[in-house]
Amino acid sequence: MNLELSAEEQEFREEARSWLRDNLPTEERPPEGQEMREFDLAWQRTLFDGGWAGINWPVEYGGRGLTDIQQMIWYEEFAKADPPFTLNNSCTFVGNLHGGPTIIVNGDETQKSHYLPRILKGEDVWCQGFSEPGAGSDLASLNTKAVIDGDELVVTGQKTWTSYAHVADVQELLVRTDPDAPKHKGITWVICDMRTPGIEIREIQTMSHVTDFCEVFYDEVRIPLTNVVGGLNNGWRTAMSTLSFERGTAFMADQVELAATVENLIEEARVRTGPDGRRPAIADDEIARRLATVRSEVAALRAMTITGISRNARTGVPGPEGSIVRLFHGELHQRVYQLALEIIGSDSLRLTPVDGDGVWTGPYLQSFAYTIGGGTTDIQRNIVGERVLGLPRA
Amino acid sequence: MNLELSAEEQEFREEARSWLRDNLPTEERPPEGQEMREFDLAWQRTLFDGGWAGINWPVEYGGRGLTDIQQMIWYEEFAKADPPFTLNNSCTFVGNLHGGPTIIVNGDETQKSHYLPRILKGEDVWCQGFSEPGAGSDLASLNTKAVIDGDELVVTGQKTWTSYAHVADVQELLVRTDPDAPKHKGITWVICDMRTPGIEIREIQTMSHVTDFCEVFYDEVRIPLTNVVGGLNNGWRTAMSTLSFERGTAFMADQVELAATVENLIEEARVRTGPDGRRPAIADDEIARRLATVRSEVAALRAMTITGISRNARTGVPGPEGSIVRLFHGELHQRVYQLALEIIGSDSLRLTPVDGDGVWTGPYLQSFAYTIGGGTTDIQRNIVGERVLGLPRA
Amino acid sequence: MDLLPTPEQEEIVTTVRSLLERDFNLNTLAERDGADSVVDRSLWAKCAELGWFGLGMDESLGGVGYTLAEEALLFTEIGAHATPGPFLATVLGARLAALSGAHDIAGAILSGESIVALAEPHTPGAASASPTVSGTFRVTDHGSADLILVMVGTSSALINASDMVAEPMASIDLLVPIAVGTVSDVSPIAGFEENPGLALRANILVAAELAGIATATAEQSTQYAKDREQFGTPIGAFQAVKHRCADMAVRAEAANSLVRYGSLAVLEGLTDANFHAHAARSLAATYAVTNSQINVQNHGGIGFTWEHTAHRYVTRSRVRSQTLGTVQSHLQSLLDQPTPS
Amino acid sequence: MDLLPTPEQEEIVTTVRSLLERDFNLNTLAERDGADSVVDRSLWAKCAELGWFGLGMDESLGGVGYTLAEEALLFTEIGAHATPGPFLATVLGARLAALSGAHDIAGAILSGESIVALAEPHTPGAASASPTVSGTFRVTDHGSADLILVMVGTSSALINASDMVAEPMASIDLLVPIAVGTVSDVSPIAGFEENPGLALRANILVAAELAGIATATAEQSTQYAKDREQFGTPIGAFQAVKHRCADMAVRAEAANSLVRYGSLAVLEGLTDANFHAHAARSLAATYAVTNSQINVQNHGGIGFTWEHTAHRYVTRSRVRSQTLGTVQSHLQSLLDQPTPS
Repeated sequence: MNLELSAEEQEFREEARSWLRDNLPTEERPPEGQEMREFDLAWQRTLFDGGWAGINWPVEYGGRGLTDIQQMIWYEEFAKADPPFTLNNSCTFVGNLHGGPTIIVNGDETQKSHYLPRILKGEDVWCQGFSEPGAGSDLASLNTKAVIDGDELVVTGQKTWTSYAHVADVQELLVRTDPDAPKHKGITWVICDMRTPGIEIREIQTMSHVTDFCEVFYDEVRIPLTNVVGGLNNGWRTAMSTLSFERGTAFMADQVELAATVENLIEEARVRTGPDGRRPAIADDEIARRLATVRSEVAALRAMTITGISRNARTGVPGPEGSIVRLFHGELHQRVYQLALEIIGSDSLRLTPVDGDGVWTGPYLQSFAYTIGGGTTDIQRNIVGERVLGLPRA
Repeated sequence: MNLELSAEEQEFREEARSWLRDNLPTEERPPEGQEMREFDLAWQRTLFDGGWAGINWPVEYGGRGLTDIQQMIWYEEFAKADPPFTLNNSCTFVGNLHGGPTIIVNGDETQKSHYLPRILKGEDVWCQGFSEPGAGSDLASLNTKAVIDGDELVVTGQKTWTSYAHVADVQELLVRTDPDAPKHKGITWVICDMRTPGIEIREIQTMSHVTDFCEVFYDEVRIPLTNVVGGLNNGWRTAMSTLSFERGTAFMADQVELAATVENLIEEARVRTGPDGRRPAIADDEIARRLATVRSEVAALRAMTITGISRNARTGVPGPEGSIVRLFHGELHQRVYQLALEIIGSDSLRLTPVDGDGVWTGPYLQSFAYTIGGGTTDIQRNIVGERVLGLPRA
Repeated sequence: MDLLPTPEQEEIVTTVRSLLERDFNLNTLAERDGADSVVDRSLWAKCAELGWFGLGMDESLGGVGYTLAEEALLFTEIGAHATPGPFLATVLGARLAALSGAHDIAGAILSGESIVALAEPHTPGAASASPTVSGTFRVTDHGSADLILVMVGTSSALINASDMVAEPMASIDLLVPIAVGTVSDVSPIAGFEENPGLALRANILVAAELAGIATATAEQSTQYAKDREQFGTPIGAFQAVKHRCADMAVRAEAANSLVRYGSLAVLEGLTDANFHAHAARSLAATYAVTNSQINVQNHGGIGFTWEHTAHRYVTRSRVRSQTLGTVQSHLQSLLDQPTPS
Repeated sequence: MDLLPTPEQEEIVTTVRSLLERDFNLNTLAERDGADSVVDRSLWAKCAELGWFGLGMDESLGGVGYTLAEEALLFTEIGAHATPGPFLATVLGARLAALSGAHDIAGAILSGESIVALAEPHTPGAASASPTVSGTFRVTDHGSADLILVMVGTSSALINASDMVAEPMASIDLLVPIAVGTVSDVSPIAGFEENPGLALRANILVAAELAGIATATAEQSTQYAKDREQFGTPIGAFQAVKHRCADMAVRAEAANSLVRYGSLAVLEGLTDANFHAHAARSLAATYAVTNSQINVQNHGGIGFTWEHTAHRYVTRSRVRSQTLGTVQSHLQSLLDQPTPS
C-alpha cells in the first residue's frame, strides 16, 4: 500500500504535462459527421506520434508497454490541461478501449499485427455491434445470424446502439453461428469491415441530441472466417473479455474527468445566486453538503480505480470487481449533473451542448446513458451480487 | 370528491374532542408486564363505556356501526389531545385491528357473539401467531402442525414475533392441518386460548429495548375445532383477510400520530442549535427542506389514507392498494426519525424510551420494525407490483 | 370526505383524455420541436369549445361552472399526456380578466381567440407586475401569444404581447418555447395588486400537471415492464424492475391524493389551504422529476431515444418544477405555514 | 501506487482478526451492556502486548514502528467486529504523551496499564484543551479510565481522570459508555496547543473504524442472503436482496479505498492530506450508517432482536459518526479545502 510514484512514473507525469502544454488542440471538436471523424483521427495520430497512444498496450503492436497507473496518470494530466473536448467522447473510443484490448487478449498474430497499429495511428475507426432490438440486457439472446459459406461468414440481421457506425471502418460484431446450441454457446465475435456490401446504417436521434448512435442492418454481408476472434462459437467468452475491459478501465478517463467537473461545479456554485435569490449557491447548506459529498465520492472513485488497478496488477486480468466501479461511477455521474441543475437554477431550462465549458443541461441529458450503456445498473448489480459476492442466481 | 364532513361526522368530531378533554388519562402507560396489561385493558374499557370502541364495527357486536372516516376522525382527535401514550402501542392492538376484523368477516355467529364484545370491553388481550423461525416473508411455508383428534386440533410447533403473547388471553393462530396439500391449501386459522396446557412463552429482547415480542412453543396443545375461523384448510384465505386489515386501516392511528410527530420535530428544530453550532437547526437550509419535505409527505399520507377509505367505501373490502399506504408509511416513519437524529445532534447518542414526549432515539430504534413487521417492504412492493399493477410473478 | 372522482368527474377526465390522445399526439407534435410556438389555432379553438379554459370558472363570469377540482383533473391529464401549450396562462388569464371586469378580454381568451403566454421573474426580485409591469421575465409560450399573463408573487397583470421585447432561448423542452423578455413600465390591461387566490390556484394547477407526469411515467414503465421481454420473460417479473414500478406507483398515488386534497382545501377555503397547496406543489414536483428519470432507466436504450416519449416527461417535469416557484421556494413557504388545525 | 495491503499487512490484519473474534466476541461482551466500563484489564494488556496501541508509532517513541496505514487497518478490523473499548483515545493518547516527552505516561498507556477515555466538546465552542482544560465535555469510555484525552479542534491534552466530574448518560450504544463531564481550569499533564497532525490521524482512524462497519455489515448481509431460505431458495437469489447486498459492497469498497488512500496521503504528507482525511471521514460515516441500517432490514425480524449483532453496528456507527466531528462538520471542512493538485 503506497501512493508513491516510481521515478519512472513521476517522469512520465512530467513529460505528459509538458507535452500537453505544447500539443493540446485549442479548437473545439466538431460535434458530428466526417469533420468529427477527421478531428478525432488527427488527434489520435498526434497522440501516437507523441508516444501517448496505447500507453498500456504491448510495444510490439505500437503501444508503450507501460502500466495502468501510467495510463491513469495520462488521463489525469489530460483532464488538468483544461482540454477543449473530453477524452472518451471520440470515435476512436471503441478501437482504443474495446476492440483493441480484446484483440490483444484473444486475437491471432495476423489480427494483432494488422489492426492494433492502425487503431493507435488513427487509421481505423471502430464501432461495436453487440446489442440488438431484442437483445439488450439479455445480450446472449442475439439473433443476427451468420452462416458459414466456404471461407466466409454470411451475416443477416440487425444491430442497434452502435456508436459511430456512420463514420466507422471496422466493427466488433457478435453473430449467432450455431442456432441449435445453447444461447451462450453459438455466438461468434468477428471483425466486420463496415464497407462490405449489404450493410445499411441509420442514425438514431437521442434525448441528448447526440447522434452518435446508429442502427445497422446486415443483408447477406460476407466476412472472411479469418476475421473471427477467439474462435468460432466461442464469441460469448470473447465478448465477456471485451465487456470486462469496458467495466474495468475503459471509463477511467471519464472518472478522472468527473473530478474536474465537480471542481468546476463548486466554482459555479460560488458565482451563482442560490435558491433563496440572495446568497451565493454555495452558501446554501444543502448545496454545500451535496457538493462536498460528491467531492468525497469522486475522491472515492479515484481510490477505487487505483484499488482496481492494484487488483488487476496481481491477477493479470480485469475481474468482475470492475462492475463495482462502473456502477458507482455511473450513478455518481448522474448525481453530479442532477446537482448541477439545482445549482444553476432557472438556467437549468436552457439547453446546452453535451460537451464544452460551463455547460450543464446537455451533459445532464446525456448522463442517462451512464446507467444504461455497457450493461444497465441492474446488470452491473447482478454481476456484483453473483460474480463478486457469490450470491445465487434466481 | 369533497372534504366536507357531514353534520353527523362534524358532530362526532366535536363529541370526541370534548370526551377526550374530560377522559384522557394523564398518567404514563407502564411500559411492560401485567401493569401494562391492566392499564391497556382499563383504557379499552373506558373507551367502550364512552362509546369509542369499535367505532366502525357492527352494532350487534358492541360496535358503533360508523364509517372509516369517523374512525379516522377519532384517531385525529386522539392525537391532537396530546395523549401521554400512543394509540397503537397497546396490547389491545391485535384484538381491535387483526383478530376482531377477521372474525367480523370470517367468523361464525357463536364466535362473533363471544369474542367481539370481549375485545371491545377490554376483557381479552389477543396476540398473533403467524410467523415462525422458518416462515417469515414466506408465511405459507409455516410448519406448526395441527392433527385432528376427535373434536379437537392438537397443535405442536413454534411461533415467533408474537406481540404481547406473555400477557395475552387469546391468539389468532395459523397451523398446518394438511401437510400433503400444496402449501397454501393446508393451513387453518384458529383461535387458541393462551391458558391451554402445553404452551410455553419466552420473551424476545429487541434492539429498541421493547419486550413485547415473544416466542411461543406448542407441545400437543388441544384446541376445540369450533375455534376454527373460515373453515378447515382455508386458513390462508382467512389470514390474507387479516393481513389486508393490517395493510389497510390498522396503521391509521400511527399515520395520524406521525403528523403530530413531524410538528413536534419542527418545534424541536426551532429550539435546538443546528449543525453549525450557531444558528437554530431550522435555519439550516438542508434541515429546513427535509422538515418541509416530511411535512408534505405526512400530508400526502393522510390524503392517501382518505383515498384508501374512499376506495374501500366503493368496494366494501380493503384491496391490495393498502400496501401502497403501508409501504409509504413505513419508510416515511423511518425517514422522520432518521431526520430527528440529525436535528438533535449529539443528543442522538442518548438512549430514550420508545414512547413519550420529546424522545427520539428510542423511536428511531423502534422504527426499524416499520419496514419489517406485517410483511417487509420487499413483500409490500411485490404486492403492489403484482396485485395492484398486474406485473408478472417471477 | 371522499378523494375519488365522482362519475361526472370521471366523465370529464375521459373526454379530456380522448381528445389529448387523438389530437395532441406527441409523435405528431414532434414536428413543432424547437418552434417558437406549439399552438395550433384550430385545435386551440376546439379546446375552447369543450370549455377547458373556463372549466373551473363561475357561469356568471363566462365559465363552465365547475370548480378547481375539475380544473385540477384537467391539468393532471395535460401533464399525463405531456401536452404542450399555454394552458396554465390561458386558464389563469381568463380568470384574471373576468374577475377584474375585463369581460371582452376574458371572452377572447375563453374562445381561444387570444393566446396568452406566461411571464414570471427571470431572477428573484428583479421584476414587478403592479402597479405597472417592469423587469426581466422568463416567458413561456411567447411565440404566437397575443397577451402575456405576468405573475410576480401574489400580484398579477395582463399586458399585450407587443409590450414586451422577448429574446428566445434554447429550451431544454423543445415543445415549451421559452424566451427572456423585458418590459419597461407598462400599465396592465387588467390586473390585481394582490390576489393570493390566483397564485394559490396556480400552485394547484401546476401541481396537478406534475402529478399527471408522475402518474403517466409510472404507467408507462409498468406497461413496458409487461411488454418487454428479456431472458425469456417480461422484465416486470424481475424484482428490481417490479419494485421500481411499485415505488413509482406509490409516488403517483401520493402526488395525486395530495393534489386532490389540496384542490379541495383551496376550493372549500379551508384555513390550511396554503399549507396543502405548497405541500402538493413541492411533493408533486419532486415525484414527477424522480419518476420521469426512473422511467427512462426502465426503458433502457429505447428510453434514451428521441423517438420515445420518455424524455418528454423528463424535460417537462424540469420546466414545470420551475414554473411559478421552485421546489425549494415552495418547501420554504410550506415550512412557514402554521400547523394545520 | 498500490492500494491493496502487502502480505505483511495482510498478516497483521489476520492476527488482529483472530484475537477480536476469539476474545472480543459480542455475545460474551453483551454481559457488559450498560456498564460504565467495557474494559477487561487482562484483555487490554494482551492487546498492549501485541503492540496494537503503538502500532503506528516510531520505535524511537516506544512504538512498534509501523505506520498510520497499519493503524488504519487495525481500526478497520475494530469497526468490523464492533469491538468496544477506548482504542482511539489509547492510540492517540500514547502518541500525544510520547511526542510531548511524557515518556512514562506513554509507556503506561502502551503497556495497557493506564486506561484513557476520550473527551470532546459537549456543545461546540463551550470547551478548551489549551492552555488549560475547561468546559463541558462528552466523554467516551470514562468508566475505568485513569487518564482522559481531551481534543478540541487541533489542540489536545491529557488530564487525570480524577480532574473531571462526570455524569453518566444513557448511551444509545450499550457497549460505549458515555458521560457528560465538566473540567474547570485544569493544567494538562501533557498536551499541544496546536497539533493538526494528531487531529488528522484521528480523522483517519475514526474513518477506518467506520469503513470497517460498512464492510462487516455488507458481509453479514451477504452471508445471511446465502444462508437464509424463503420460498424454497436462499433469499440472495431475490433481486431486491441481491441488489441491496451489491450496493452495500460498493459502499464498502468506496469507503475502504478512500480510507486507505487517505491514510497514505496523511502518512506521506501530501498537500491534499486534509482533503482526503475529511473526505474519508464523512463518506465512511455516511456509508457506515447506511449499510448498518440496511443490514437490519436484510435480516428481517432476526435483525431486530437484541441477540443478533446487527443493532450493534447501527448504534456504533451513530456514535462514531459523532466522534471528533460530525458528517456535516467534515463535509464543510472538505468543501473549504482547495482543489487537490
